[in-house]
Amino acid sequence: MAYEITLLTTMAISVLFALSLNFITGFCGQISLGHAAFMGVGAYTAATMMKASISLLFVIPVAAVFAGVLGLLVGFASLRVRHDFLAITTMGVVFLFVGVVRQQEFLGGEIGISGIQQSVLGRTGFMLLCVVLAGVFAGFSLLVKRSWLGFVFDSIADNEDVSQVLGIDVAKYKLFAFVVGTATAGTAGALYAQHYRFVGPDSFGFVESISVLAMVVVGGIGSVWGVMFAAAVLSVLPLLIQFVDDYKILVYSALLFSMMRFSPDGLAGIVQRLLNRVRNR
Amino acid sequence: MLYLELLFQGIVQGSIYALIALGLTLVYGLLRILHVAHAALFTLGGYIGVIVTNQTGSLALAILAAMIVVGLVGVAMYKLAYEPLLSKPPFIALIASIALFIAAEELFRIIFGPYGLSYENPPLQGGFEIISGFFLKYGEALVIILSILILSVLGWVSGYTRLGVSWRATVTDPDMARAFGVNTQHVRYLNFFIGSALAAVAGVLVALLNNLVEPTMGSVPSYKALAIIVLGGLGSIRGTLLASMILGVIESFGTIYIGHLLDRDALAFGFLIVVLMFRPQGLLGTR
Amino acid sequence: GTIKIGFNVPLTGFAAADGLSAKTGAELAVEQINGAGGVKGDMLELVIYDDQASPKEAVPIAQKLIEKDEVVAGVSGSYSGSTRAAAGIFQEAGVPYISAYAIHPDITRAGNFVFRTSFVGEVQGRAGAKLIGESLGLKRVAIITLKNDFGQALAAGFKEAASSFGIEILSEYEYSIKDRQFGPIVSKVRADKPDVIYASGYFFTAGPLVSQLRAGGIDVPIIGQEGYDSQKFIEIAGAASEGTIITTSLDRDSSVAETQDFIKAFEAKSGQKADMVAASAHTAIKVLAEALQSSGASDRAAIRNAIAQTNLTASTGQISFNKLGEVQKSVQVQIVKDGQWHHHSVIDDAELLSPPSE
Amino acid sequence: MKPVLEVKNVTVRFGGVTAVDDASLTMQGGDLIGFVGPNGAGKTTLMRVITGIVRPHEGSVWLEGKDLTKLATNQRIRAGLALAQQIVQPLRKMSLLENVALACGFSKTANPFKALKSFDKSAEKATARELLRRVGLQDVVDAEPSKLPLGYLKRLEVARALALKPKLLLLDEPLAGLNQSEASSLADLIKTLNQDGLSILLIEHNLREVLRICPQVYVQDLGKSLAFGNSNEIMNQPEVIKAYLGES
Amino acid sequence: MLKVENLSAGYGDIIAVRDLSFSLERGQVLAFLGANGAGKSSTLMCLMGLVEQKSGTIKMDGRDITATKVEARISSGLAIVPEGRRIFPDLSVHENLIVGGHVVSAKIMTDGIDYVYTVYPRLAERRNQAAGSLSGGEQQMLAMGRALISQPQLLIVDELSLGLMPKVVDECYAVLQTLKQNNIGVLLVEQNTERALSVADKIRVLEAGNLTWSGSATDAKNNNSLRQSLMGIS
Ligand SMILES: Nc1ncnc2c1ncn2[C@@H]1O[C@H](COP(=O)(O)OP(=O)(O)OP(=O)(O)O)[C@@H](O)[C@H]1O
Ligand SMILES: Nc1ncnc2c1ncn2[C@@H]1O[C@H](COP(=O)(O)OP(=O)(O)OP(=O)(O)O)[C@@H](O)[C@H]1O
Ligand SMILES: [Mg+2]
Ligand SMILES: [Mg+2]
Repeated sequence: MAYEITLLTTMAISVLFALSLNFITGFCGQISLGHAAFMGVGAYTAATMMKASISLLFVIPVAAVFAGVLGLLVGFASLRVRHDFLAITTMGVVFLFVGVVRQQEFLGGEIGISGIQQSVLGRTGFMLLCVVLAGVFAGFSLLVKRSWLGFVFDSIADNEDVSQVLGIDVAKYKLFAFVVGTATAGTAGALYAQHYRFVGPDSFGFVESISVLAMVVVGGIGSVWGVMFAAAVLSVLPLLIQFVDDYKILVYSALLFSMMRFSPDGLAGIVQRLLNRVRNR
Repeated sequence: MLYLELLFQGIVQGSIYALIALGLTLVYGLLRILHVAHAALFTLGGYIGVIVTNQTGSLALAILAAMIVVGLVGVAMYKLAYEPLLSKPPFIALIASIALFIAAEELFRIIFGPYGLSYENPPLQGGFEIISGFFLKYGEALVIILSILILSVLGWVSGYTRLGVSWRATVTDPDMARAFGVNTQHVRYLNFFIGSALAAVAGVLVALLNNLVEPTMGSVPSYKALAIIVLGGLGSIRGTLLASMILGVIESFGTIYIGHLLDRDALAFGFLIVVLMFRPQGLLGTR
Repeated sequence: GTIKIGFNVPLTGFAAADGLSAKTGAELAVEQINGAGGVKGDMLELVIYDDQASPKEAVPIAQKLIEKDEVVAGVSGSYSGSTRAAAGIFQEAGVPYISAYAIHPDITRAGNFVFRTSFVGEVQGRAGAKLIGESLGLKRVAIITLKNDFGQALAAGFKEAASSFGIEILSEYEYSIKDRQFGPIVSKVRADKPDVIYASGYFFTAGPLVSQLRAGGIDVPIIGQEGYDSQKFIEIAGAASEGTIITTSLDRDSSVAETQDFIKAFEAKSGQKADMVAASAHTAIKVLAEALQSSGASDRAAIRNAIAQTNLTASTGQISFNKLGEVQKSVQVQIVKDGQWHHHSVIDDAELLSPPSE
Repeated sequence: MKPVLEVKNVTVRFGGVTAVDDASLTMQGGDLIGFVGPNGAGKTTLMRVITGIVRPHEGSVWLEGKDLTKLATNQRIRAGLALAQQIVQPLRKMSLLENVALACGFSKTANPFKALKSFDKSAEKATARELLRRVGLQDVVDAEPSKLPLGYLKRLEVARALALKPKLLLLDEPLAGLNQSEASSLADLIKTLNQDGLSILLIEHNLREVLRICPQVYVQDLGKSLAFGNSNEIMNQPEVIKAYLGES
Repeated sequence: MLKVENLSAGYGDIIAVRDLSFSLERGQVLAFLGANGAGKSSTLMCLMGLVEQKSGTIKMDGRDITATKVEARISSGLAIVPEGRRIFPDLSVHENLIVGGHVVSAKIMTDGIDYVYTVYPRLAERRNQAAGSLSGGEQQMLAMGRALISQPQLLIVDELSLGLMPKVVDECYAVLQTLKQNNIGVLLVEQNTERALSVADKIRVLEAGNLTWSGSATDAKNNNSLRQSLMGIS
C-alpha cells in the first residue's frame, strides 16, 4: 500500500503541473517550452523554507506567489514575441533558471537541497493534499473553459490580431493566463519538494519542461480530462514499464511518437472519435 | 593575442553551430517545423564518420558516406514522420520530433553501446602555427573552410538562382508554387537531404575534434541550434550564419571571463532573450 | 531461498556508460558469491532498476525496492544526486544502503543505515593536492573544474588542502558536463603558463579535454581523478593521454590477490578493461555479502551493524568504515603508460585522508 | 456637436515609401462617406492608422473629441470604432456564429475577471444570429470559416464589426468579391445602417455602389487628400478622373 | 483547344461542382458567372490540378491531361491568376515574377518580365519591395503579371477586377484583348458582370455547383432574367 501512495502522490503532482501548463498553452495558446522553471521556483522556495522548519501549509502559497511573479515577467516577454519565438524564449528561461540556480550557494549550488523533513501530514495525508489541490485546479479549469474567459482564450489562441480588433485586451488576458498557470506550477513545485524531499538544478530543466508539454499534448491540448489522464499515466509510465528494462526510454519515446503521428489531437481526440462512431451507429 | 585566439576559437565553434543550424533553418523555412531530431542526424553522421574511417582509413570517404546516408535518412524521416503532420498545429510536430530524437539516442546507445566510439587512428591530427604561439589545428581549419564553402554556395543558390527563388516560393505558399510548376515534393526532399547532409558533415567534424562520438552527442545542438535559428530570425540563412558566429564568440569569451557566473547554455540563452526583447523577429528576421 | 539486494544504476541517459560498468561489476560479485555457495546456502539476487542518474527517478525506485520488492539492503551503482535522494528513503525505512562510488558528503549523513565504499569528493581533492604539491613538487596550478557536484567537491577539497602544500592556484575554469569543446580554456591556460593542471571530469569529458590541451601545445602534467579511470579515456585521448596521472580506488598493478582476481574476472566477463566504477560496485556487493554472512539475512538492523563492523580486503583495497559510514582506505595513484593504466604511487596519509565523521 | 471622426495631418512612411502624406479628414455624426483613390493611395494604411494597427509618424486621430492617437487598438474599439478588414481574418477554429457572438459579448470581455464571472452566451448568440441574417449568412451560421468562399467571409467581417455596436464603422472594400446582386444588397444594408444613425467610412473601388449610396466622397491620391465633398461633383473633377477613373 | 467533360470536383466529402462540361477555342474568352460559393474558383483550381477532381475528363489540344500533375499542365500552357492573389509575400516583386517563369527558359522569362514591367510600370517601381507590403491593387497587378511570364496558351483568371481601381481594371481588360488577338484562350471568373460580358465570347452560369445557364455573351446580354439575377437591380 505504501508504494501505491507514492505513485498516487507522484500522479497528483504531475496532474497539477500539467494542468498548469494546459492553462497557458492549451487555453490561451501561448506555447511554453520552459514550464519546469516555474515549478523549480516553487520547489526551491519551498525547500529553502522547509529547511527552516516552516510549515508546508504556509510554504505552498509563498511558493505560488514567487513562481507567479516570475510568470508575470515571462508573461511580459510573451507580449513581445510570438509563436515559435515565444517557444524558444521560454526554453531560454528554463536554461537561464538552471544556469542561475546552480551558481547560488544558498540554494545548494550544483548539489541542490536535500534532507527536507516530512510534513506533519504524514505520507497519506500529504497524498490527499496533493489529490485535493489537483482536483481543485481541475475544477477551476473546467469552469474557465465554460466561461467567457475560456471563449476569449480560444480567440487569442486562434488569432491575436483579430482579438484586438474585437476589442479584447490581449495583453491583460495573456498575463492573466501566465500568472495563474505559473503560480499553479509553483504550487506543484512546493509539493514536489516535499514529495521527493530533494531539489537540484537538474530536476527542473528542459527535459522536464518537455515531459510536461508531452503530457498536455498527449492528453489533447486544452482538454482538461485528457490532460489529467495523460499526466497521471505518463508520470508513472517509466516506473510501470521498468520490465522492458534497457528499452524503457525507447518504448516511452516510441509511444509518444506514435501518439503524435497517429492521433495528433491526443487521447481526447481518440475518445472524441470513438464517441462519434458510437453515436453514428 | 589571447583575445585573438579566443575570437578564433569562437569562430570555430560558430562554424560548427552554423553547419548544424543551417539544416534546421532550411527545414524550418520550408515546413515551419522545429526539427529537434535534426540533432540525431548530426550524431548519426558522427557515428558513420568514425565507423567508415576506421574501416577504410579515408576521412573523405567517411564524410561522403555520412552525407549520403544521413541525407537519405533525413528524407525518410520527413516522409514518415513529418509529412503526415504538416497540417497539424506546429507543436505536434515538435513533440513528435523530440520523441524521435530521444528514440534515436536510445537506439545509438543500444546499437553502438554507451561508451561511445573513437577514431582508431585519428586523422588530421596536429596543426600549424600561423603566427608565433598561435596554433591552428588541421581539424579546426577544415571546419572553417568547409563551413565557409558550403554556406556561401547555399547562400548564393537561395538568393540568386531560380532554384533558390522557387525554394523560397515553396516556403511561403506551397500550393501556389505548385501552380507555377514547382515540384514541391522534390523541393522538400532536396531540402531535407541537404539539411541532413550538412548535419552529417558537422557530426563527422565534431567527432574528429573530440575524437569521440557518444549516443548523447546531439543533446547540445538539439536545443542550441533552435536558439540559433530563432536568434537569426527563423528561416533566414544569413541570420543563422550571423547568430552562429555571435554565439560561438560569446561562448568563447564567456567561458573564460564569466564562466563562473553562468554556464555556456545559460549564457547563450540569456543573450537570446535579451536580443528578442529588442528585436522580437530575431537579428535578421522580417515581419 | 534467495536474498534480494536492491541496485539502482543509470542504464540510460548521460551516465549510462558508468552505469553499465557498475552493473557488470555488481553482477560479477553476485556470480562469484553464488558460485561459492551463496550466503549460508541462500543465493543472492540483484533487483536492478534504471535511475537515469536522476533523483526524480531514484526516489520512487527506492520506495519500490523497499516496499514492493522488500530487499534486505540496497546498493547504489549511481551518481551522487540520485544516491543522495534514495539514501533518505532507505534511512527512513531502516534498510541498509551502500553507495559504491558516489562522492557527495551528504549521502552518509542521511543516517546510520547508509555507507560508502569510495572516497568523499573532498578527500580525493585533498589527495590530489598532496600528489601535486608534495609528490610531484609542482606549485603553480591551473584548475579546470567540471561543473557538477563531483567536480565541485573535488575542487573544494583540492583548494582546501592546496596552501598546506605550498600550491598557488593561478586560475580556475569551469565547464559543464555537456561540453566537449575546450578551445577557449586551452588558449587561456596556455597563456597562464601553469606548472601543472588539475582537471576534474569523467572519461567522456576528460578524454577530449586532455587531447585538446595537448594539441594546443600544453605539455605540463595533467592530474585527474577517478572519473578518468577507464580504458575509454585512453582510447579517446589517444597518444595525448600518455603521462596523465589520476587519483582513484583501483590499482591495476596491485599485488593484492582480490584486486588481480577481480581484474581478470571482469575482463573475462565483459571483454572490457576493468575500471574504478566496476571495481567499486563489485566491492560494495562484497561488503554487503560479507555482512549478510556474518549476521544472517533476516534482521536489517543486524545487517547494518555487521556492515559497520566490516573489515574486508576487496578489489579496491582494505575496507572499513568510520562511525559516519565512510570508508577509510588509502588513495591509489595511477598513470597512463604505453596506453595502459599503471601504478604510480599510493597516498597513505591517514590524517589528510580522514573522511568526515559527522 | 463634435465631429465623430477627425484625422489631423497624418503621415505614415514605410522605409522610403510615404504611404500617407499629411492627410486630413473630418466626419460628422451620421455621415456615410465613400473613401476612394487609386491602388496604393494609402487608403488601407490610413484606415489602419485610425484603428491603431499602424502608428502614424505625424498627426492625430480623434473620435468624438477624444484623442485616440496613443490608445491601443482594443481600446479604440471600446471607444466606439469597428473595422471590417480588406483581407478577411476570421477566427478559423470557431463557427461564424461564435465569431460574431464573441464580438457581441464585448462588455463581458472587458477584462479577465469579468469574463471569468460570466457564463451565459445565449443572448449574444441570438444577437449574432440576427446580425448574420442581416448580412445574408443565415444559412451557414455553424460552418467553419476556412471552408467558405471569400464572399461569405467578407460579409462575416461586416457582421462582426456591427456586433461591436460602434459609433463609427470602418469598412475596407466590403463589396470586393461579391457579385453585382450580392454587392448591391450589401450596399443597401450599409445604407440602411447609416439611415439608422451609424456613421460609416467606406473604402471601395466599386464606384457604381459608392455613388449610389454615399452622399459624400473623400478622395486620396499618393497619400494626400485630393478632394472631399458631394459625390457626383467630386467624381467629375478632372484631377480625380485623371488619377482614378482613367480616360474611358 | 480546351475540352472539359462531366467534370466534378470538391474537397473530401464536399462536392463543389458537379457534372460540368464546356469547351474553349484559341482566342476566345469564356466567363463563369454565379453567386458566392457557386463553385467557380473550385472549377478553375481543379483545372490546374490543385483541387481534387472526382470524375470527368479534361483535354488540352486533344491530349487528355486528366490524370497529369500540376507541373505537366503548366508545361502544356496553362497559367493562373488565383482568387485572393496569392502572391508570395516574402519574395520581392521581381522574384514573384521569376517564379512565374519557373517552367520556361531563362530567355522567355526575361522577356516576359520586361513585358510585364511595361504593362504595369507600378510594378517596375516596386521591383525590390516585398510583395506582401504592396497595396491590394498592386498585388492584383503582380498576380496578373506573374501568370503572363510563362507565355501561356490558356490563361485562367479568377476575379480579375477584385480590388482594382477603375483605371487599372481598364488596363487589365486591355491586356485580355491583346491576349485574345494573340490567339490565347482565357477562362475568366468575374463578379463585375458588365465587364465580363463586354469581353467574353461565351458565358457559363453556375449555381450551387451546377451549370444553370450557358450561351454566348450576346445571348446573355439580351436575357433579362439572367441580367436581373446577376446584376441585381439595374
Ligand atoms: N508594410 C509596408 N511596407 C512597405 N510599403 C508598404 C507597406 N504597407 C503599405 N505599403 C505601401 O504603401 C502604399 C499604400 O498602401 P495601401 O495598402 O494603404 O493602399 P490602398 O490605398 O489601400 O490601395 P488598394 O486600393 O490597392 O488596396 C502602397 O504603395 C504600398 O506598397
Ligand atoms: N478548402 C475547402 N474545403 C471545403 N470546402 C470548400 C473549400 N473551399 C471551398 N469549399 C466549398 O466549395 C464550394 C464552392 O466554393 P468556391 O470557392 O468554388 O466558390 P466561388 O464560386 O468561387 O465563390 P466566390 O464567388 O465567393 O469566390 C463552397 O460551398 C465552399 O464551401
Ligand atoms: Mg487597400
Ligand atoms: Mg471564388
